[in-house]
Amino acid sequence: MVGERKMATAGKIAREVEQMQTPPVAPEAPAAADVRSVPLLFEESAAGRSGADIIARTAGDRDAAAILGAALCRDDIPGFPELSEPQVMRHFLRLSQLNFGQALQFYPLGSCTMKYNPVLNDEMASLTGFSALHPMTPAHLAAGALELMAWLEGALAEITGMDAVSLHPAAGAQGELAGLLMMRAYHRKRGAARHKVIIPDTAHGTNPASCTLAGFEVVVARSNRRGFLEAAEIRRLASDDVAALMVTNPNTLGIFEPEIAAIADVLHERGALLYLDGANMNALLGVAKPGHMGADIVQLNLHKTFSTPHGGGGPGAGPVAVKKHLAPFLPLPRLRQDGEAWSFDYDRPDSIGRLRGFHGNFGMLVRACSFILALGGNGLTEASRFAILAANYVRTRLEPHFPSATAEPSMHECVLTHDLEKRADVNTLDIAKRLLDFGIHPPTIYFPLVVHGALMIEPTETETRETLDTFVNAMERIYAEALSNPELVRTAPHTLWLSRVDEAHAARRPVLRWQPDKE
Amino acid sequence: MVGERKMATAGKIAREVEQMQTPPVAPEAPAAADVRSVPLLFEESAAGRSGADIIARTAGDRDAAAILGAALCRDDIPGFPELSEPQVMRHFLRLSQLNFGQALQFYPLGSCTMKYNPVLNDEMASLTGFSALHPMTPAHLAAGALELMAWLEGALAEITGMDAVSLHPAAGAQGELAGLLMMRAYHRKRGAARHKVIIPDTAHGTNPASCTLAGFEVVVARSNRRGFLEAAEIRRLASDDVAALMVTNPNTLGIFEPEIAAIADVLHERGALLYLDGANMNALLGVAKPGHMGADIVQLNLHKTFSTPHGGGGPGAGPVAVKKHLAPFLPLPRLRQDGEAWSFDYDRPDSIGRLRGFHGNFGMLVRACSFILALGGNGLTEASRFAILAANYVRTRLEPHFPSATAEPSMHECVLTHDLEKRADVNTLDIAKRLLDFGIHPPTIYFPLVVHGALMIEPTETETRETLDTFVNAMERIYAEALSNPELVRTAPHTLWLSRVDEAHAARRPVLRWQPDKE
Amino acid sequence: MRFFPHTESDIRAMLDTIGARGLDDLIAHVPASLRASAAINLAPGKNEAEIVAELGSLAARNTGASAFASFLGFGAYRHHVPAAVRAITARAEFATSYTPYQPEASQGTTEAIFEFQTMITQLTGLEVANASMYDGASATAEAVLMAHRVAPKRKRVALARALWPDYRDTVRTYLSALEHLELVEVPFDPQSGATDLAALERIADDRLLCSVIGYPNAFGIVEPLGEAAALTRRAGAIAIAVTAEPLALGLLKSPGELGADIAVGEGQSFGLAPQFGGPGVGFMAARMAHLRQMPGRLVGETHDRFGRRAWCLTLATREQHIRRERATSNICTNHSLCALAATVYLAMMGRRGLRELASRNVELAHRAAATLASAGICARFGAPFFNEFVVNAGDAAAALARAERATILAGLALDSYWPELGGALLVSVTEMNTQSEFDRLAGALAGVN
Amino acid sequence: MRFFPHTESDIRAMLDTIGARGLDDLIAHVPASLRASAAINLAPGKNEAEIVAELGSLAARNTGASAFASFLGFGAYRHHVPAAVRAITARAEFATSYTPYQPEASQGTTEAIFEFQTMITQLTGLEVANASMYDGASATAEAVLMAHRVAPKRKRVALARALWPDYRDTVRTYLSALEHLELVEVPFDPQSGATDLAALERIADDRLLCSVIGYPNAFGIVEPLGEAAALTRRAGAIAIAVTAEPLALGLLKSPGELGADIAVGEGQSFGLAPQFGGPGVGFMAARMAHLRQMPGRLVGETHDRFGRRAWCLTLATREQHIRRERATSNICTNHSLCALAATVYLAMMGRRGLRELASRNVELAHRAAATLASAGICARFGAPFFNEFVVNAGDAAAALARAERATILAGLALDSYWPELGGALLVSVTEMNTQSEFDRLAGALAGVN
Ligand SMILES: Cc1ncc(COP(=O)(O)O)c(C=O)c1O
Ligand SMILES: Cc1ncc(COP(=O)(O)O)c(C=O)c1O
Repeated sequence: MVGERKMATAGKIAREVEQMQTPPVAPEAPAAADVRSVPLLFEESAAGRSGADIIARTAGDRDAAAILGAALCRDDIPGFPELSEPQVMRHFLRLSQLNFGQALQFYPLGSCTMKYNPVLNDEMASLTGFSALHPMTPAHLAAGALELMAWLEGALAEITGMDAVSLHPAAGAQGELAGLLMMRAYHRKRGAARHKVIIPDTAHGTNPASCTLAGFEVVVARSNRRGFLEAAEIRRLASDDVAALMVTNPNTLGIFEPEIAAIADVLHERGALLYLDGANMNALLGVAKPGHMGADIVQLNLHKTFSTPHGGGGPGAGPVAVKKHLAPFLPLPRLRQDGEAWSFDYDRPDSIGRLRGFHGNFGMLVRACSFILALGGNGLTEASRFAILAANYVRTRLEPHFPSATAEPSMHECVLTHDLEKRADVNTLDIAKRLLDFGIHPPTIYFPLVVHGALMIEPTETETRETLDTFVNAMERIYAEALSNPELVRTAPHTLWLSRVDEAHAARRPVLRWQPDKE
Repeated sequence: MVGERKMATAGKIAREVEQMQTPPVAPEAPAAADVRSVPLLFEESAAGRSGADIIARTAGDRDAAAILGAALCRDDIPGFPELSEPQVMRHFLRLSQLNFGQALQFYPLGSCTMKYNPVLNDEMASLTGFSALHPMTPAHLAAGALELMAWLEGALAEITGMDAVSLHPAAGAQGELAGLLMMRAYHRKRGAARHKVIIPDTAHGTNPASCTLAGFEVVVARSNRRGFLEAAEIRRLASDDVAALMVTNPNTLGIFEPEIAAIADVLHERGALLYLDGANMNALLGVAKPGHMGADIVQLNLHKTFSTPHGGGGPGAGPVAVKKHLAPFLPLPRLRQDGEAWSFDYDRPDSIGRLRGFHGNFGMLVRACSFILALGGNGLTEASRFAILAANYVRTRLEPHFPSATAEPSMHECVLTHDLEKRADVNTLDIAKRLLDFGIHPPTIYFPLVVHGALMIEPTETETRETLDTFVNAMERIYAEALSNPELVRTAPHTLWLSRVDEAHAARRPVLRWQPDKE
Repeated sequence: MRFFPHTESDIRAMLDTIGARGLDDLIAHVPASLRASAAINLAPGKNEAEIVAELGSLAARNTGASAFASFLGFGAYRHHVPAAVRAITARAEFATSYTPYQPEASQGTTEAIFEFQTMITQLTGLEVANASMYDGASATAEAVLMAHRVAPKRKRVALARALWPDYRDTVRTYLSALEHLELVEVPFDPQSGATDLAALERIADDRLLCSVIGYPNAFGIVEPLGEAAALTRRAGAIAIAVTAEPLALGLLKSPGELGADIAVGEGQSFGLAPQFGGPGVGFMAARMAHLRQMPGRLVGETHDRFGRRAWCLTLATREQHIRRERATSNICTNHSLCALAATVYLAMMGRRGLRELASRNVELAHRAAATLASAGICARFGAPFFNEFVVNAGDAAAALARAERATILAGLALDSYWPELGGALLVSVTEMNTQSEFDRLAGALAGVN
Repeated sequence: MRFFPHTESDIRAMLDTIGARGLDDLIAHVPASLRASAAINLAPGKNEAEIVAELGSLAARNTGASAFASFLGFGAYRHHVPAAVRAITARAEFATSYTPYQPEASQGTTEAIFEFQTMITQLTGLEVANASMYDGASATAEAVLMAHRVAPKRKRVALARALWPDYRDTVRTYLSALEHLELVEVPFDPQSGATDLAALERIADDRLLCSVIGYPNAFGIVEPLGEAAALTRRAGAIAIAVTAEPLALGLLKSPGELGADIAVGEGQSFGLAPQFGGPGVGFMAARMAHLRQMPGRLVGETHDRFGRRAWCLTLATREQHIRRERATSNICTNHSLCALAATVYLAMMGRRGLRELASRNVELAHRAAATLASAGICARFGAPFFNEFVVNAGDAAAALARAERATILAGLALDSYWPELGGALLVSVTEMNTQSEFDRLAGALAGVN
């Protein structure tokens, strides 16, 4: 009977969407825009206001300018903000309400794993013992932090089936760079520099970009019609100058690379390595370990699989995990245990060195620990299964109007296409913008590049079936609108305070800062 | 030049308001409503969901029902919510966005002192040493909390010019009750029970309600045409059966009671007391101390003058301050100092006793301390002067269309009227609702009762001049609209996701809870 | 000052508009004698870092807050507060709004209160609940006043002696002006610790206005509420159940089901930290028949001009701002944000979790009692208890001191509240306590450590 | 599990829709060998209270976080963080959104980043700033790579030896694949502690790609950036200024004004707690002429269909998701929420406050230096410094140990980074330090306590 009630609710939501009033095609700019828009800090400033009360100078102290000499000092910071504390608070609180966020809206942004971010994690990271800890604190006075890092390295090794982990990289792309540089060092150490890295045509943009940065030439492997890599293709490309294959698994079509093990063998026979981009690890928890697929290197995105908040574009963390033979090359510093006590080890001659300051994005590491503790081995395993369930449910329900780009079963995300461009001159961007009118953040669009007009949908394990149904209903509704009233979709969004933003204009005549004279 | 820029900005905002699109008179229900409305928790539930993971029963423990006997236990809580943690978070985060709040919108709610609430205050209250402190903790293990309370009592005594303070009452109205019961005890102690309390016709509703609760009969004093109380009127009413006059100063018209000292003399001659409702203390900081006006009792609203957040309707705190002769009657417990150490004193034979559990709304007391420390003596003094400046600025600017209900100078708030009811059949409620379309929370309306269609405006000291100008421009705009397009105002709001709410309907057929069968 | 936006030129321009020369012109009409002596003699304003240092050191001196294993209860309980509660109550939209007089700008608050009201009726088994009261003690006093409005002819209020002293004192204070009312204390059975039903029966006649019984009572004992309510109602009086540990309502039969007419209590256990005793949140539920006599705010369901569901404050004609001296109560500001905390907490716990947590509390408390008993510290009372119980500690003061030296707050000595309970100690157990703490407690009380 | 909404009936219904019998059907296509060995051997899930206990005890073991008077700096600084910064960055709308690909749903983030970019240009005196980098060290490496794109023919990178070792190592790592580039270290003058301009001049020829100078440098010294930049630019090379203590930019002449072409640095001082070293936020500013070679995201001003001002990501053609292997950088996720924290912090401090705070840091640091000098602990270098300085501590290790016993973290021994600086101690002072701490420090270092 409660079951029924839930069904009823799901139905209700569906009906609501059905019954939504169709917004006018080109509505008058609503007054709401004037009310909700927020002037820039600089425009809200007035001479003499400040949100800070600095401790007054102690009697006898000479003024800083006098100490340093006026020649070294600036007179002023022209145009810098001058607001009271209440103004600053109101400014940013009002700005916040102009954002969609996973905590408030369904946010199925493919490849980004927008799962629920437990608020407890942020509280844990803000414990004084963690947040106020200076990075140069002697190890014996930071024992808890070092132990936490050691524990997390171990947990990630267990989850990925790898031998050693470095928590050093700041994000996935930096994890990639670390991995590629290790690969480079590894081959040189073995006396044979290699200059090429194979990357499938489905790869995320950071993969080729990282290769260039690491001094490798990119060789593109074509995935087959079914959307995955064949061992044959790798065999064809794997020359002696190939250092590695860099592949995402599940790949960016959301499908598991079925020949991954064979591919690993091919590579290893040729003395090449397998780099596995672990950004899609949310499909693999308790399902398959990269280490068992023959991966030599894998980076993880803690801000995806391990729930650290995306923060409007970071900060994240991109730990890199490797097999034994690559461990000596891991970035500095490494953790070392003497008896009970942990400390940092800088004496690693083969290490590629460091890619950033200090010891990694520790604040994010605390959050990931809190998440892993909350789920535990059992919860992590459930997580991937529920994520896969959600993706396949959405895919199946949308199949009639938005067919999958591949016939292969989906893992944690699905990539769909549509025929609305042909049928109604409505493109994927239009669909994405119209979704905003339903209070839903659009999926990733136009990626992977191999799929025309792709809609890449990753619902994650923390969304209810009711929410997925609401999304499906909205998509179907939009499909119908595109045929009955295409202009409505082409000009979306209509119900936000702001209508469609002209991105081309921004690039044509870049205005990248506020300037007084502009006023 | 920055000065100019600020002027420019102020002008800009004014212009923006001018240029606001006039929303359609009776717009279609926008789809936004369907998107922004939030189903009830009960409607989002599904059997088996939970946001809690309870520690599993320890082996060997008997089940609670077995321990207590099934006869004492219920089987279930029918209809109780069943949601996952992410659902709960999304539910309340989305609900929060349906509220206006002082931190986000101008909120000139008269008599409520909606000033900025510093976020630091909440952090201070949440320090483990305060938040986790159990009320039954032995005094020597709660020394910091007791000292904080003692310090606050002293600070409030200094601010009000009174002799003794109790932090016990939970809110202003309970402070009133405490004061009136003390008055009652005081007169009995002196052998002469008195049964009447004089209250001006401008009084806040809690004043008469508290009198009844304290067993007093209310005698209404009429304020004169100019809006204040004359000593003559009090002399006329102050019989030997009159226990006291209960007056708010500044009164609810926002004007200072000029004859307050003479009135106090009249009362004291008659053996009666002066109770001063200190809810409007935000006008008096460093301007005039109730104690010096001859007040015998005054309650303070920490959630008004001292910035503790209003919380959608509390919690607040209503400390009561008295002169020496009333100190013995203060509520229990009192603070006692032995040497350095503070403790609670319950041995006060003349005390009226307690009006609530434990020692007051301590969490709010911490916030008020943080606020008083931040402003200091100088800041508190500035606060009232800036609050008075803002009120008079708004009053002067609005005078042409919204004349003041009184010719007397305003203190921290002003009460305005208008002729739109006669001229355009647009009433004060309509004006209030239309203000919502401008992103402004309406003032207090229809209060004080002595002013027909009153608009009671309290801008407080923390709002910028630009914000006051925006408000004034909106009010003028609405005045014009009422004449040119009255229906637009009568049917406001138009730009919120929800249109005007039918309050009468709610009272006609009260639905005060959700019930399964309703679904 | 960082909170004030007023620049010199702002002040000047505003004064010009008003037509004043200086700020003091604006208060020139306030009698000079008052202004002359109005200076506030307090230290100058401090910045954030200074405030953090000052209040932080005060907080640090409350060593009882964290440095001890605690068994303190007696109306305030130590339960885990989920992070979600803090995250939601910290939302500026909730924290910095006021009483939702303008429903169009307050649907967040009104919908949440409607949910609070609903969950309180579900927990209490009654038909209507209000938007919140200050706390459990004042809610109890308001319940008696409400009963008085329902049955104005009756004069005798029966208060269980096993109620919390704070609650009894608060009722006494609130009623002190109603001299025609008589407070009668109903004793508890010294063996069972439950209210003496025979004693209640003796006064259950047509003079009886209401009975007020703890559920559970101040000793943690699950009172025979059903029988007490039956006796009360048979006499035509109003049965009031008072709950200070509302977690118990997740497991025990609801007061409504047992025949209570009014259920009141303290909601602090639902997502609020102890905070040295406040703010908590009072709740009150009753039968629909008594709706018009209920104090406090009520949120009701309605719709907007386009028929969309909405919520708003309703039935305000009972309240002070409309009814003034004839209002059902003088309450205005209530404890809305605390009610929101409770709403978030209960939503997190949910139908299953709340019952499980209540059960864990019962199980742990009984394990603690067993541990103490096996150390020779025996229970004082025989009746079933929820998560607190009374033991004989011999010299209670000495036992508490021993425990404190072992960094344990062992509980509360009851003799200062009930002289007849010399040597009695109230021990409160929640899910925050562990078996190792029970062992340490037993050792300390038994004096073997 | 509390984060998962899926009920039995949900799972069943969803599987039916898909046409699968069980969850494992959905992964049946994953090779069995992989599935068979995929079990994750970690403890079962914990509830909130258990996690708080576990991580709380780890945090408590970091006694260096709060129990000591600290003089640690060296690229991470202890400044007061206003409560407003925490309140804003905790907003779910900011924290749980991602890169603002959909501007209509991201105006909060895009407008704040636009403000961040603007304030970075104001502080650095340059024309364009990006949306953030990971941190100061990686931003420095990216700056060198950017310079390389601007002047691809030049091969020699001059790194000041007085830069932070982490920064130098990071540059080395990022450049390790570009074997045709040569890293040259520019020594510092042992007397002044400032970079040796003569040495820079010697390599300032047409082979020079760029110079990288700290401002202030790793010793806290205000480098002669103007001269260094002039030398560099005279050679047709690119002058890069690196700032790890950005508070200095509130008081010192801006890098742009002094002739730097690129200014990069670490923004942690602006509203971010030390957090054991991360996350902080890297910033980068440059001249408009070099815009197209800049790495990272950029937010630009534009308008919506109705001409209303709006902001969006722009010039993405430089970035990996468009340009792929020819992108200006591989950076994707940056440190946006940290940039927001800095934006809130700078807005709170403001035009006047930032300068005042910087001045206080200078004044206090010099008072500390004077206090130490009068105790015989003398400064190692002669050049002007901001809020850190180097002293001769004799046996640095012993001095640090003495200080630690007096609950002081006296600073950092520099000899492990610069062997030539035996006995040198870097002492960092902020507005969080007090005169009494200076006195205790002097006592401890001088060994008189
Ligand atoms: C498949 C894939 N690889 C790599 C990345 C790069 O990770 P990050 O953005 O943390 O640098 C992402 C995330 O955008 C991704 O989706
Ligand atoms: C003048 C006046 N007196 C008394 C009160 C009652 O205070 P509280 O709401 O805190 O009970 C108020 C606040 O509403 C008020 O404005």
